Amino acid sequence: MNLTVNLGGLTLQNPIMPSSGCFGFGREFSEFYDLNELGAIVIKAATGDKRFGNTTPRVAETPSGMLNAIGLQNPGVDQIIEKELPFLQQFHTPVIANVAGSQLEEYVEVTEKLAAQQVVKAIEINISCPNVQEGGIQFGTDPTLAYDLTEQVKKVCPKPLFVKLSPNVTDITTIAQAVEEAGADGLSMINTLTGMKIDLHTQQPLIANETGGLSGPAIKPIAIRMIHQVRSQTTLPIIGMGGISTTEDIIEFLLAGANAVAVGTANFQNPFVCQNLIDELPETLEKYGFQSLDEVKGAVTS
Amino acid sequence: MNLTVNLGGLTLQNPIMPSSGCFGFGREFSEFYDLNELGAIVIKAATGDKRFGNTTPRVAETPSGMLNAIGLQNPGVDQIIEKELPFLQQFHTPVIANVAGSQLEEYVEVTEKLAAQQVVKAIEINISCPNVQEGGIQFGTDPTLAYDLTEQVKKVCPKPLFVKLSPNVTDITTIAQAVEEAGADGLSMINTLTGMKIDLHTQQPLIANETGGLSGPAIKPIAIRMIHQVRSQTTLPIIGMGGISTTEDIIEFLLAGANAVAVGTANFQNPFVCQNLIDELPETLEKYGFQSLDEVKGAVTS
Amino acid sequence: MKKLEHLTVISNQPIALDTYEILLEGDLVQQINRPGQFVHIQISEGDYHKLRRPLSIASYNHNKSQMTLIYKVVGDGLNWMSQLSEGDSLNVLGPLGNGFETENLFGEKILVIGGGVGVPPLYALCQHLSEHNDVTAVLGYQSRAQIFYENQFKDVSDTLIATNDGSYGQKGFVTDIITDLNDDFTTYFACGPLEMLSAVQQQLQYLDGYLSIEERMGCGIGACFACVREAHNDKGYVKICQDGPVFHSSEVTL
Amino acid sequence: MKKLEHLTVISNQPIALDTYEILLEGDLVQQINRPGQFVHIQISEGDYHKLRRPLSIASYNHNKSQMTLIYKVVGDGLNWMSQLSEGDSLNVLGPLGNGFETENLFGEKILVIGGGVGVPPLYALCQHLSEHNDVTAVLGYQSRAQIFYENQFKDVSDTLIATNDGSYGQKGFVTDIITDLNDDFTTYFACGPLEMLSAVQQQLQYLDGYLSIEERMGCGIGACFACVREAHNDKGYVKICQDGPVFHSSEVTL
Ligand SMILES: Cc1cc2nc3c(=O)[nH]c(=O)nc-3n(C[C@H](O)[C@H](O)[C@H](O)COP(=O)(O)OP(=O)(O)OC[C@H]3O[C@@H](n4cnc5c(N)ncnc54)[C@H](O)[C@@H]3O)c2cc1C
Ligand SMILES: Cc1cc2nc3c(=O)[nH]c(=O)nc-3n(C[C@H](O)[C@H](O)[C@H](O)COP(=O)(O)OP(=O)(O)OC[C@H]3O[C@@H](n4cnc5c(N)ncnc54)[C@H](O)[C@@H]3O)c2cc1C
Ligand SMILES: Cc1cc2nc3c(=O)[nH]c(=O)nc-3n(C[C@H](O)[C@H](O)[C@H](O)COP(=O)(O)O)c2cc1C
Ligand SMILES: Cc1cc2nc3c(=O)[nH]c(=O)nc-3n(C[C@H](O)[C@H](O)[C@H](O)COP(=O)(O)O)c2cc1C
Ligand code: FES
Ligand code: FES
Repeated sequence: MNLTVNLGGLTLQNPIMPSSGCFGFGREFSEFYDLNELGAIVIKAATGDKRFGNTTPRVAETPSGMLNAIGLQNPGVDQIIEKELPFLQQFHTPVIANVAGSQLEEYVEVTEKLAAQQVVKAIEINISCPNVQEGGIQFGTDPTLAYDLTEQVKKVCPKPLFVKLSPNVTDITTIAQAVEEAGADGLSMINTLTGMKIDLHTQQPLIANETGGLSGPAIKPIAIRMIHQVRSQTTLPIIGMGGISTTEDIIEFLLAGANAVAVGTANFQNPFVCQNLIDELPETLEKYGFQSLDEVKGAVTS
Repeated sequence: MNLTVNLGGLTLQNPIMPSSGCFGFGREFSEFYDLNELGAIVIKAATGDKRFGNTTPRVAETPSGMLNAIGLQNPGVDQIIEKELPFLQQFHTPVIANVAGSQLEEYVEVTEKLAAQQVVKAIEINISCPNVQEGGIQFGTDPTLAYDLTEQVKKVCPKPLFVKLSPNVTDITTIAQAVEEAGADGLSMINTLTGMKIDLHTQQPLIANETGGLSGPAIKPIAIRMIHQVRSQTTLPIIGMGGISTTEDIIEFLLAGANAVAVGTANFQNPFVCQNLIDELPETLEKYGFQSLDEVKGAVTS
Repeated sequence: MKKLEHLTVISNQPIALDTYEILLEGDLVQQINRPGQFVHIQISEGDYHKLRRPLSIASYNHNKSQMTLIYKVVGDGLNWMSQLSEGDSLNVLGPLGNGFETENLFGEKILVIGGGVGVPPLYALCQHLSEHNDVTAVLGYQSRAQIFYENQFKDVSDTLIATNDGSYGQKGFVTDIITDLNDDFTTYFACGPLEMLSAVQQQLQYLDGYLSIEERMGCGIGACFACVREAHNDKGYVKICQDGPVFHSSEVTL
Repeated sequence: MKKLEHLTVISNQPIALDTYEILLEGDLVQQINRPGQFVHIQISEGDYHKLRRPLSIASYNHNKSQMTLIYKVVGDGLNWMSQLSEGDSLNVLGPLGNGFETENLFGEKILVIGGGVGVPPLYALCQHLSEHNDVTAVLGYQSRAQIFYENQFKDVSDTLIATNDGSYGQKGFVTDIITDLNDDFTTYFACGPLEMLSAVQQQLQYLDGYLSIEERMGCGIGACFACVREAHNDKGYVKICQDGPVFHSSEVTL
């Protein structure tokens, strides 16, 4: 079965990619399977300077999910370009670079540098980060901030620009609309929901950072709802994510309106998961009566 | 162990109650155990007129959770007073009446009628309902609407008034603050998160209403985070809920800042759950080194 | 009285395509008072699967404290159940619902109509009815591979089988068979997919009929209002789990 | 090479208070190349429990394709594991991490220090070291009831035991025992709670030392940055799962 998808000018051989932060820069997973099999690779967030991230513990298990507060640890954009991207050049799989920052200028600078790399085929900006200049309010929770950020970043980004939306908002459609109007070429949704777990022994939050981002199957119904909501107002390509671990999940995301999907947390339980999903997708599609991905697109729940 | 808690003037013999909508009007559960054992009983939402609710299917299972779109089915406030409350009079357990509506006036009318009933010891208003006059925007997502609603309801409510907050907001602290300033005597949190599930066979949302409210352990980390956030700004009593099914969960909610807890979804899996939790709570408290509920309060995570 | 109990699995085996018969033992069985009642099954430890699964009681034996359920694996939950084996335990809430009223039927000609996974509760029903009545069972399955309990039904009733694809019995639907029956039945009982019930309700409107209805459930005991259907009564609705699952054909709107 | 495999449970039994020893068999064992490596265990089907549990390899036998893990039940996950029995299968990812470097040690006097659930990986270590070296093991437990593998350690090393409450061996901490040892050790290896490692690092700073460190993990393979610690190296940090779990005492900040 032909699994090719077109994602705002970017052609993927299949709709399945690991999500940012859950796959490092690919190196570790290349020990398990050939990364050429992937639809795309979304690499870990890059910031202007290197960041050490948060104090540990940084992860905690929750019912059918997990919390993380890695804190955007990364070696900084220059080191990523020098030390990590060359490794990914050996694969024909398109690399989507994820960008984060504390200020608008940082996003612009990092995007410009990454978009200039031949191996990078698209940029995904993570707008769930707190804006230090606006007193810590997240770029992704205010339509005006999200608009400005997207507009400025798009100016330096000749490649497809995906904006990754935060689900911690009253109305995700207003944010989606703002970034579309500002020139986004696509949307990634959803990022993690803010959660907390308290350790009964220490009587303190288990994650040193207190709160962390909730991911995994627990949040899938929220992701499906939000993608479905946004799909009704836009034709932009959507990369769907949030709790995917089976091919059934993937079809559910496609029916909700996603054009491709990213797999995060599930990589930790099964490092082969993306490869397995790619192998099994055609059979599952057939099981539910689909002869092609286009047929799924045609069936998108309205 | 003394489990008594004081909840804004209301004294409960223990901090455990079933949550609204998950216990009907108590009748069915009285076949399983003596309702006198409960800290309180929160009854199903009452509206001005009788409502039939949504088309079925109204529930769907999700990973460690469920979706529901019952649609506030209830016989209307007058029938509830006539047919349901008399049954609850035989128990000494305080009844908290849950109120819903489509317009401010409806909330006021229903509250006034219910607060006048001797068996009703407190009112809980569910502000997650869409306000038809404001074009369907939820009362609970806009601080101004939430303020007005609380203020007007409080005028006719001489008994403790709890406001049940929706988690589907960017910043729950602003809503909590608004309703506190408007005169709320306590907060109930959290209501369900909006979610969706798509049936791969029919390629349509599984819930006839399309979206439903996500409840159960899946949402516990979000509930804990929100209660912890709100606790840092208020001394109002908080009834915590969202995914509770064990005594460990209860202690986690208390440590996050809740003064009492409500159990929803878990009643469906185990109709005895509230009774079991009440029985087991003292032992679990001791296991974690607490000699009283006050000690837990003293340990609230800051 | 409704009980929550860990029943012991006596046996659990496939009896047709994707279809299993499980025999369970425990005190809860003593509480069953009518065919057509159901039980609500917890899947595994209930951590991941928060909702129970409603399954009809296919037959029960008070002396042995045993009951049989027959289920078709459609999703993860019943798939888990299909892997249980002798000696395992199963968390069961029940018996729930009111079942079929058979107490007043003597010497009647009765038609029993079942489709697919609606067939199981009709077996206990036929067992009971056949003691004092003349019972004809018309059972519909998708195809030959899905058929179960043919002989068991034949022991207690005249049994006619339809398959959608004609691979066994008469090709077509149960309604096709019913059309051909010219017996003067006084009462019918039916359980199966909604479309079947609705067709039967139409076809047999001149008869006294009882329909057993399925609906997605939460609590299973009448507290959550998940399983409501519009009905011709005071309240304007019924709760399948509490007021049913069996209703007089004139009461419910399908 | 790291593998993902369903290993077969050969045995699983309690060996001390809340502490179990599980013997597993499978091809993955062939990949283990050093004591001190660990495996990452999936809990049940992994539906409810999304994170694996890291457990050290306590001993391994390439000929038999078997390895032993020793684990203390602290929460739901390992409690589930404690209920496995012979013939069950366990989903294992591993071997992970680099383990203890013992290849260059011959004829040395070596001190091995373990505390609580840090003791297991030291057993395979002592087995290996004792082939060519003179090994003293100092093991700390909370109390008598928690002690395990005393005889096994005695077979391969001079073994000294401390308990916090003095219910067995010397009362106090491993550091108290070490103070009293006047041997000239050249190298030490330690695994245990952070406070113990930190005290040992202080106490034995003049020695060449190797510390095996625990941290909450996500992936276990170096991809998620969950298990990072500050370190004196170029990057300023190490990943416990990938760069460790064993580090030279001068490299890591405790
Ligand atoms: C009163 C009653 C009696 C029933 N008796 C039988 C029987 O004797 N034999 C039999 O094979 N089936 C019977 N069913 C249907 C059976 O409950 C479902 O097939 C079963 O719940 C599916 O569970 P699953 O985990 O395999 O599927 P999943 O699709 O994974 O289930 C997910 C959720 O959907 C619900 N669900 C899915 N399908 C149905 C359905 N058709 N009806 C109600 N809920 C559903 C499940 O209960 C669960 O909450 C009965 C249903 C009802 C309401
Ligand atoms: C490299 C390494 C080797 C280890 N070797 C052993 C061993 O040989 N024997 C042994 O008994 N224990 C060992 N541990 C600790 C063991 O991983 C935890 O006790 C175990 O994960 C607890 O799981 P649970 O489900 O019982 O507890 P829960 O508290 O329910 O676990 C919840 C989550 O917290 C994590 N977690 C809880 N405690 C710890 C901890 N101390 N360290 C890391 N993660 C934790 C779990 O992995 C899981 O993700 C090791 C830890 C690491 C990092
Ligand atoms: C450990 C971890 C680290 C993550 N890091 C990033 C990141 O750097 N940038 C980003 O945009 N999203 C990050 N995410 C979010 C994921 O990419 C994804 O959006 C989210 O986890 C939901 O998908 P899942 O449920 O499949 O994990 C991270 C998630 C996890 C679990
Ligand atoms: C079937 C169902 C019906 C509910 N009905 C109401 C309601 O009428 N009024 C209300 O305030 N909350 C209602 N809720 C929300 C619960 O009271 C509770 O806030 C939520 O389910 C989270 O708790 P839980 O995870 O323990 O279920 C309902 C929840 C469920 C599952
Ligand atoms: S399932 Fe709850 S009322 Fe019927
Ligand atoms: S656990 Fe993921 S990097 Fe170590």
